Amino acid sequence: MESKLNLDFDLIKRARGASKKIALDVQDFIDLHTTVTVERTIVRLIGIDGVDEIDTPLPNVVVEDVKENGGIERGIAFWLGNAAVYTSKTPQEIAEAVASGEINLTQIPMQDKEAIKAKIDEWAINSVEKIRNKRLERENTIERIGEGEKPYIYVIVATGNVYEDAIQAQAAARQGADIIAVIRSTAQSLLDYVPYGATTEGFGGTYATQENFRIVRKALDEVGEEVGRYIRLCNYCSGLCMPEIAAMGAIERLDVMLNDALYGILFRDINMQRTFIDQYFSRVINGFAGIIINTGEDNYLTTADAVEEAHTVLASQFINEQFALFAGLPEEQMALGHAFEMNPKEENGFLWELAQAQMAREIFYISPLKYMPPTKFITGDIFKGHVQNALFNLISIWTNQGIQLLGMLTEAIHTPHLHDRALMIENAKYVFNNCKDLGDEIEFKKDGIIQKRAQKVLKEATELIEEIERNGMYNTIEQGKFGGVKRLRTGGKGLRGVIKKDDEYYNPFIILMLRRNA
Amino acid sequence: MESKLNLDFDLIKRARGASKKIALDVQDFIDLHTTVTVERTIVRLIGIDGVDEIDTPLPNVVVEDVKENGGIERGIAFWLGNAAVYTSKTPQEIAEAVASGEINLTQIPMQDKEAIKAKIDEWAINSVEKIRNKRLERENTIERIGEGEKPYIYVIVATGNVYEDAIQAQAAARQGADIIAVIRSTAQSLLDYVPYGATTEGFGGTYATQENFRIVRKALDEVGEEVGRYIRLCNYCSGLCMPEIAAMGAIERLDVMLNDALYGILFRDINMQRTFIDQYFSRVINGFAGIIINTGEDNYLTTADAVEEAHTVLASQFINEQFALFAGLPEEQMALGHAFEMNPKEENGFLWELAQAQMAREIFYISPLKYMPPTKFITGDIFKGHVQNALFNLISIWTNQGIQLLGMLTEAIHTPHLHDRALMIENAKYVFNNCKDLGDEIEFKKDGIIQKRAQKVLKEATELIEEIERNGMYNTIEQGKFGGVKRLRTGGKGLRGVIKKDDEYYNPFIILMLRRNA
Amino acid sequence: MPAGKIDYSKIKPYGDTLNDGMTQLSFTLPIPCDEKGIEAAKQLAAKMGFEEPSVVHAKDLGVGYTYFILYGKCKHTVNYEVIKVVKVETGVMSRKEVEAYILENLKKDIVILGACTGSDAHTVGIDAIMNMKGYDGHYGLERYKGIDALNMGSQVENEELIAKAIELKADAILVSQIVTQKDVHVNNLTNLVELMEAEGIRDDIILICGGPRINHELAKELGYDAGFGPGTYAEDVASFVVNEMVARRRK
Amino acid sequence: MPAGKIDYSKIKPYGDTLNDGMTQLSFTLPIPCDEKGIEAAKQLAAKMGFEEPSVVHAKDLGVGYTYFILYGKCKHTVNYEVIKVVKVETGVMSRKEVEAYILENLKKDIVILGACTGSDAHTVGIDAIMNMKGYDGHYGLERYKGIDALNMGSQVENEELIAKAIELKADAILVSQIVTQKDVHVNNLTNLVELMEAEGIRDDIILICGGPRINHELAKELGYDAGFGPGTYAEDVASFVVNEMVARRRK
Ligand code: B12
Ligand code: B12
Ligand SMILES: Cc1ncc(COP(=O)(O)O)c(C=O)c1O
Ligand SMILES: Cc1ncc(COP(=O)(O)O)c(C=O)c1O
Repeated sequence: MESKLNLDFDLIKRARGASKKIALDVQDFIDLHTTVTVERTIVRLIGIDGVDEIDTPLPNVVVEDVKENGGIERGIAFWLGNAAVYTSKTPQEIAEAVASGEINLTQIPMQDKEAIKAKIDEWAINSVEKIRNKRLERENTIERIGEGEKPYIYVIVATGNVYEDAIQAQAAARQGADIIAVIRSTAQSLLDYVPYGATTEGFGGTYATQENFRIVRKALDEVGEEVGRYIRLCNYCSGLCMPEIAAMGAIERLDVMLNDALYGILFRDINMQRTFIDQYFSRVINGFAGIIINTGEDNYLTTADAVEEAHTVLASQFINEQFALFAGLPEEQMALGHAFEMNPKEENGFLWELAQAQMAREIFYISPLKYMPPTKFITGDIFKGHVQNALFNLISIWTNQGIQLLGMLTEAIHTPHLHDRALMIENAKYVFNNCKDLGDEIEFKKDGIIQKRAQKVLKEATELIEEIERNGMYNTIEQGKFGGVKRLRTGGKGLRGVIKKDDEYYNPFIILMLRRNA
Repeated sequence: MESKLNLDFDLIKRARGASKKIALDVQDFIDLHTTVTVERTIVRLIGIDGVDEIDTPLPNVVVEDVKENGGIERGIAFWLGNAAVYTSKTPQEIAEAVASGEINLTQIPMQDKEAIKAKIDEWAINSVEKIRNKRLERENTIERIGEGEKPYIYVIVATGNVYEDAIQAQAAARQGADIIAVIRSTAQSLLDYVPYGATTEGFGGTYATQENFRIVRKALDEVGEEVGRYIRLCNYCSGLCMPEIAAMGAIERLDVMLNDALYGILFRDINMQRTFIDQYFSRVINGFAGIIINTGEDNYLTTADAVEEAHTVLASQFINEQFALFAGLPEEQMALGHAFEMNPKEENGFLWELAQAQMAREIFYISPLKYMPPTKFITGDIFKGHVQNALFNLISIWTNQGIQLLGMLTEAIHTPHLHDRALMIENAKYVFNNCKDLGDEIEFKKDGIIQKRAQKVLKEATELIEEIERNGMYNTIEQGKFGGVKRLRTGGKGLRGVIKKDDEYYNPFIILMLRRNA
Repeated sequence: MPAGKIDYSKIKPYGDTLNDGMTQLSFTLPIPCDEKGIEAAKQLAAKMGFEEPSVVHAKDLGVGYTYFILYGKCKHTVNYEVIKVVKVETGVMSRKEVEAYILENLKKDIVILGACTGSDAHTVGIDAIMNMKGYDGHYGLERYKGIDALNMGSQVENEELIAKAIELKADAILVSQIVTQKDVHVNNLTNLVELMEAEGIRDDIILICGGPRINHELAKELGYDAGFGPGTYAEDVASFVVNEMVARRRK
Repeated sequence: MPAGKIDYSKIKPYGDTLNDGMTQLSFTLPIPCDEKGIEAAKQLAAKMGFEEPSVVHAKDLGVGYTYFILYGKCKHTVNYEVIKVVKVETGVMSRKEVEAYILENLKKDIVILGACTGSDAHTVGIDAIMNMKGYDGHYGLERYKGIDALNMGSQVENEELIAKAIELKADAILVSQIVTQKDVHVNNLTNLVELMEAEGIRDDIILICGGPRINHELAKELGYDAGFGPGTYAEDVASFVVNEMVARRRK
């Protein structure tokens, strides 16, 4: 592909190289550790679900049992395998027995190691096979009924009530949406467990639970058949239960997941060690399940200035790309985030946004980039907001973005109402169709404002990445380079859930999933 | 200037050449005729104003008097001059005497021809000098306080009450408008006289009267000083009183006039012979007074299809340009009309609109093109309408249009409310500033959709013009080539007001005004 | 619908939860843009019956007046169950069906006269109904076999229209009114009925009006036989006319 | 104003003529998109007090519900003359003036603690008030000489905040609440007051809240000393705090 922006491909190469080293550095740390949620994820994948009588999810019960008794360093799989060999119970039965106090996992007599491993692998292969079938189910459905054109139209529902969400999600699909994200209830990301069952009360969103996933998935499958387009379901796999939600999503055939450690670190004050470890496993799962991940770089511009800090977005995308590659997640599933967040008062701001969107497109030319709408400078003036969103939509079709998260005219007021989505979908569809082939038609003046802007951002990003390479990822975050937010390596939530693996630690899923054709 | 559209300059030359012949053909006819309103215009310019006791304007009284008594072929100036030499009265006194029945102009004994001519020329020079001063007043004010940047933001007020209009006009100027058009009351164009005095009751607009012009002019001068921008006032000089309104506007320092015979023919069913004659004199006056004229080609697309009939707009612009040049109206004052009127459902419609706007810009590179908003496809969905207008604004700044008539989100509902204008000005200002230098930055792909569209429209327009050259203007209109509307040469309103001049006919203003430095 | 059962006797606006009442509104008040102005806007919304009215945007309009955008929760409800709408009840036939119906039931060509009356110059609407080429892929009345359609165009005076109707022995008159400011359309339409009554021809002719602000109910009130709004096609009108003619003959 | 005199005891919306009442509104009703639905929308608008309600747009939302855009003429009026707004009455000093005022009148450094509480993670607002760099060219409290400002950031539990206030002997607490769904801000703010009262420290500390849906009136109702909405700068808050401290000392 020829660069319309006259970008320096050597710089891009340098940035990628340095990013790889940065990610590798963190990956070395990751490989030595596990976390409580990683272990709970294994529990879930092995087939344990449900809650105890005081509503604690069984995966938490099981992992806590081992953790309290000092065995978690070996990995939960080992203990479950051991119990299974000894008791011949199914995983679910074992978990229920733990919950009722009947069994104490670390107290069970040690069984033959080979037998334990065989048991674990049997479960794991079974589980992985199920997920693979889900993936095939998706691919076959798309093959059969088709899907929307790119940019996919992505909207959110956020009623707090999963049944109301399901209806609104169907309505949105009929209105023209391709991806429906069910926003989570405020602060679910800070919970160190995943709520259970269908829920009808949330604040600014609906709890991510496996049952809720199922309910909305079903609603979207139905409406997809009706409208003749596969409708993708999206949720959030960030926060303290990152990999568990990935597993739940893989099982329930979600299609898209917000999945980014940096978001949690900066905007939810989650401990960085914890979330990097969690992210790795969650991305392995997402990658294998064919789920597209959305990264959260767009959020930086809600706290930092979009004109001045554009290069931090690009730098973070480069690094996120490498993290994802390590987790076996292909570029096709990497919806790297960026955003249209400049002050609308900026003279020629549109040119700069255009430059940056085109730049992201050219640098990550396989990724279905996730383009985020103006939010910070949307005000109560819904009419102005509608125009801001129109320009945003225009850039998206012009620069061939993959996923268009629609901006809402009521962004400054409330989570979207039913008709807000309809108005915004109408806005996007109009612009996309009316300007369909603009990107093909237009060239940028050599060394003009647009080319120079992109070149400048790329240069600054490369410099920042090389600086991070020198200083390390942790120090960089401690210095507040991303989003202007400073976080300490040992600060934030969830550090206590980080566990150093012992020599015999075993997580069967990583290898199975990385070996994609298992 | 280099063409971004790769337009064929030979075609443009051919189109201009043929248009000149078409206009010349009509001009030959014009030169042999006058009309009742042309004569009334002379009466007004000579200094007669007011109404008789039954509210008939004195210019009508005077011209009727001569017409009924069979002397109008010689031109009203002659009879007034004759009366003045004989009675030593001022023109106003003579008119009042006619109104009271005291004088019958054609009955006054013939005076010395030289003396009559001298009297007429004295009046005319005096009058022309006054208009020239008005023009200088405008130029000086702009020099002193400045003016808005192009595209000028043009909005309409249409309350029906001139005092309410004045307030709304001031509000619009403060909101950021550069040109305020006071829409006329429905069907004023069909009146064969100009109402008198300040008016407070109109339908869908306010009567164009000299007093109303004065009231709004004053309000805009005040607000112009306040906001530090000269605010232009616009009205309509079309219909059965075209040249009279031009004269009134010249005297009251209006700055912009809608002025187009074809509009009246097609959309008001005004007789074509009549209005071509009227148009000529009105353009002579507008040209001399430094008034920018707006032509009405945009209207074609309200009855004809914007995709299929785009070339008729261009053809008409070419012809209108030649008519204007014959009347001594320089290109700087020719705001040729075109419009953004394609169905928003059109795939790539934006590209075609863009192509056409750029094409108009390149062909009429001196003209401050008047770009008209979407109207036909604006619905009651005000939110969608706001986005349609945003795309329209974008093309305007991109292709460097001169005058941007803002589209209204409530176009399908009512004439603009106070806040409708504010919302649309906000829309335009945002887009203009945010996309300021887009035009400079962007090139179009060689032989792409955009270039080809423009080339096609130019080619079709040239062919149409050459066809008109062969068939003549009148036949072309009779065939319904413009706006899909057919009008007969002897049909429509006002034919009775056309008068063949006799050999001694004299209109002192044409020569004085054409000789610009008189 | 699992998310709550709709009580059709008490319908309320819906934002994202049944009966939350969420409504958006905007208006200008002739008062300054400040805290007091915002309070006035809220009080006005409260009078309209909005709970928790919230001014989300206030903008000075440059003349001491202020534009407000508000959201609020509507307290009122509407009983949907008892709503009756006055609408054209005859079904719509296709052009071919209309043509066959005329041949079979009326056994003569019918004459339909159309015009955009008064000072109104908006012909696109009446053209859409009458002209050969029609509108949106639906042919106009001129194309119908068995219908003699004459479109008089724009700015036709009521007197002129009546004279023509008498001259041609029109079976139906179609009047288009687009401009509605100061209710000019109502006055103009009423005036036509009065003139026709004065001429004694009102009952002999099917009288129909149309335009973007016209509906059947309004038309009936004004003394017309039918009224048609936005999105009307020739076949809607033709179907009504031929059905009505047959119905009248039967009487 | 020649176009009509405004009667401030009876303020009405203005479209293009004084007192024309013109208002735009939009809402969704859980009913189908047809003539009957349009009629229901009009009836609802009539209940709100709109004359001549006109549905200019109706759109099916894909779930059997319909979105309506309407215009109507509002019948209600508001008496502007008697409107009183509860607002922060102390004037606003510049940063320099505040600094001088502290030096002169308080003669000690004052301690201000800020946080975005509960599950709310929106720090931009409280940062705008407190952080060194401030907002929109207005420096934040951290930059003020004589003010010891500590911004605890986001998601701070009320208990945590109170503990810190006691530890630092805070003179004022600033609470930011951005998320307002299901009135979570009201609950959260109320809870803080209750906890402070339980601890017996409510009267010792100036308690202030802020956010896009906060205003002084609401804050007072909830038991706060002041409340600040959109567009607040550090100096607004600082001025209030120092004035209030001096006023309390005088008591
Ligand atoms: C095109 C247009 C023009 C063209 C008209 C060209 C022409 N020959 O028709 C031109 C440029 C000349 C024009 C001029 C003016 N216009 Co104009 N115009 C419009 C516009 C953009 C579109 C109207 C249209 O063609 N719609 C498409 C047709 C197909 O729809 P329709 O008319 O509703 O018809 C359908 C139905 O209503 C129905 N129907 C209609 N008539 C009939 C009759 C019968 C018997 C039946 C059965 C059905 C039927 O069937 C049709 C097909 O479904 C509207 C704005 C808008 N977007 O609606 C303004 C608008 C109608 N115009 C307006 C005004 C004020 C004017 C002027 C008076 C302004 C002025 N003061 O100078 C002038 C003067 C004209 C005059 N005296 O009438 C206002 C009217 C405001 C109001 N509510 O009163 C509007 C709404 C714009 C605005 N916001 O100000 N206009
Ligand atoms: C930026 C942003 C975010 C960022 C926040 C980053 C950060 N560290 O702050 C991120 C991306 C993390 C985010 C996340 C979410 N957000 Co958010 N977000 C916004 C956004 C776009 C802008 C807010 C902002 O920064 N405004 C700029 C500041 C300067 O204005 P301000 O906060 O009003 O502050 C001023 C005044 O109010 C006042 N002030 C504020 N606080 C205080 C305190 C005191 C003491 C004083 C004196 C004054 C004062 O002074 C300030 C300066 O003048 C708004 C939409 C919008 N355009 O408003 C949505 C918005 C606030 N978010 C919303 C939601 C729902 C969320 C989520 C909960 C969604 C979810 N379910 O996942 C999440 C989770 C966060 C959480 N639990 O709180 C909703 C809230 C809806 C509602 N009314 O309840 C909004 C309105 C968007 C929407 N339409 O849905 N968000
Ligand atoms: C990557 C990522 N994860 C998660 C979230 C939201 O997460 P939470 O549920 O923590 O609010 C966002 C918000 O935009 C995000 O960008
Ligand atoms: C050239 C021209 N003249 C006049 C008018 C309006 O004239 P009237 O007053 O006849 O409606 C228009 C309307 O757009 C126009 O384009």
